[in-house]
Amino acid sequence: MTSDGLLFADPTGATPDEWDEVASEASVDENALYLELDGWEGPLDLLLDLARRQKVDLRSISILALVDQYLDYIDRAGALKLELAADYLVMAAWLAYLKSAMLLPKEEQEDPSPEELALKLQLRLQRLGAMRDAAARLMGGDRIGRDVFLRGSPEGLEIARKNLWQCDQFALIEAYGRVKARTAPAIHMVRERPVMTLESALDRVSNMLGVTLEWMELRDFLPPHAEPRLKRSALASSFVAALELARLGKAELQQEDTFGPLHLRRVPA
Amino acid sequence: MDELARAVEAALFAAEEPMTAEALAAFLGDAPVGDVREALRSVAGDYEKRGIHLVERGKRWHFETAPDLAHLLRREKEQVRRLSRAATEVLAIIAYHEPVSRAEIESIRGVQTSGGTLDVLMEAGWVKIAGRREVPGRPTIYATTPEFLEHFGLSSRRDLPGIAELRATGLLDPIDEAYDELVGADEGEAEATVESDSGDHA
Amino acid sequence: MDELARAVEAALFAAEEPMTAEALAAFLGDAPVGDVREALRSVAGDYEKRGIHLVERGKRWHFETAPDLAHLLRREKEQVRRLSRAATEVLAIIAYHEPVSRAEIESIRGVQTSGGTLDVLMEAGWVKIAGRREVPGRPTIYATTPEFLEHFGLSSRRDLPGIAELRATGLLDPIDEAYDELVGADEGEAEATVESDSGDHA
Repeated sequence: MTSDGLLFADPTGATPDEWDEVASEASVDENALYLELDGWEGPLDLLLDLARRQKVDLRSISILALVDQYLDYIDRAGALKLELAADYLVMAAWLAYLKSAMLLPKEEQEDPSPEELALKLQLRLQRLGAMRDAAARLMGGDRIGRDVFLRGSPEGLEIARKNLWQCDQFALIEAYGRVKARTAPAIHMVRERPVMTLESALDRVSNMLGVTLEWMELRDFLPPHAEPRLKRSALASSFVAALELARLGKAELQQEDTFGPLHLRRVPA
Repeated sequence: MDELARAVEAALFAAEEPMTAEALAAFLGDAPVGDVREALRSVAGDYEKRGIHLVERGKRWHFETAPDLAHLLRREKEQVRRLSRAATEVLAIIAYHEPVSRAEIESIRGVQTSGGTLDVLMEAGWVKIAGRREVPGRPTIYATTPEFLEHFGLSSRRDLPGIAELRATGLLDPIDEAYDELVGADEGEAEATVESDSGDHA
Repeated sequence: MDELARAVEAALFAAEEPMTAEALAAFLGDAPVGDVREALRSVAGDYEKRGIHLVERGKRWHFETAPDLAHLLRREKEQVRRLSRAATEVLAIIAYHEPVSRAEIESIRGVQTSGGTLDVLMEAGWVKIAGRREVPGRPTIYATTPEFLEHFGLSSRRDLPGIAELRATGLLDPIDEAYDELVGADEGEAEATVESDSGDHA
């Protein structure tokens, strides 16, 4: 409902426990009221405190009386020109609505009924009240650093890990064999193989292109009966030759799709 | 005094953090956990009337000074963090309802909870993220930690002040459930508390 | 147990440093120093046979764990670990070529050797620093230890098989075989594979 806490307290620094005095009818020093942004929070908080001041069990509290008190409180606060948080006013409006609904004849009531709303409000107040009590009891327990103390300077426990390395004779000798084998001089032999040089490919492709203006597939430029290894070399060289001719503006290249056949044709001079 | 009890005593005394019986057993060269537990209870008994106590908090054991000596030790050692009222309430709500989402905390408190409040509690090590609730939006849910139990001197969550009564009286149930039960169970009583009659409760 | 003894016990437990009887007396609201001393002695007596002792060192008192339990508080765990392939190779090179510098090891292995590998071998107790080579830069040289011979069941380094024997036992075979296979078997494909790393064949 609200993101900022609000504290109604007197300027002498009253703690939340002194809230009763601040807000109760008898001891209100109206000029002393002011807002502070910590500690106290939303309207449910305020309602709960108002309810508690009735000194009755939350289960038998009169929602109507509670609503009156809240509205009265907001009235007075308004009169003091306090800058009330919007949520306080939203709650006030809601409670005013609830009050009027509860006073209306039953048959004119809407759904959800004011009784339902009032009962739910009461249940919420009970739950908040229970948690507030629980928090107080929790804080009253034996807290470390306040009621009980831990050892000032513990030595600490330490586990020193020691490695016990394992290896056997075979692994050692095998490792040496591996090193020796790996570093023994290796002999590399490159055998002669049939290749088509870039120059010859360039001559061949440009000559063949000169014959026609049609698109031709790159493979048509390869020597027809070459052995497979020469064919691979010729393909590579012819491809580079085609790129070179395209660069020189003598040919156009076209490929329909990725890895598809590559076509080229002469660009007329 | 048997050797295991002496070892358990010395280890916990020297330890920088509270330890579970299992961790102690592992540390002491895989002693049987049952024997360690027995030793812990016997040592705790020895210290019952002394100025130091051996206590169990959330399954972890540690030594601490006797609570009744607080007045002697407190002067120099006041080191406890003062919690704002908002943080106190949020902590209580998490402890009594865990695991709980921020929206659920807010619905109980009736105000938005600033992220800073949860941060303070997590920084103190008392609250941790305990996953997400499997409902639309998958909200983060929060729960308390073993350090929370340690700090507030609780053996387990069952030791939270008044938790049994709160549970028995339904004060930890969601409002809608409590409302349905109240209305469904006893119409007469529900009417009495809200001053007027209505048959419209759905 | 009287209250002063409990207070003394708790105060010393929570104290960050050892305290003299006078300091304790002052801390505990000006208790008579004589009474504090008496309490200290009585508490020390209570702990005599326990896992914790209250001791006086240079007039200052503090708690400490019983000396006979020291081995429990700093435990050594032995972990059996297999030597890595790289470490085994380095060890073998040192054994065959000792004394040898790191640069020499690297040149024999054909790969760089991380300093951690030599540390492991020294931690295992199999390799030691055997001085420096009297060449520019005076590099550290390494040699094996008697523990090395013992662990590997060798009476002396002469027991290590020589290169000729390694070849005879087939430990140097893989590369030759692989080579013959490559050259002889498939002329067409050989050019593609002969350059691959033959070290993997061992």
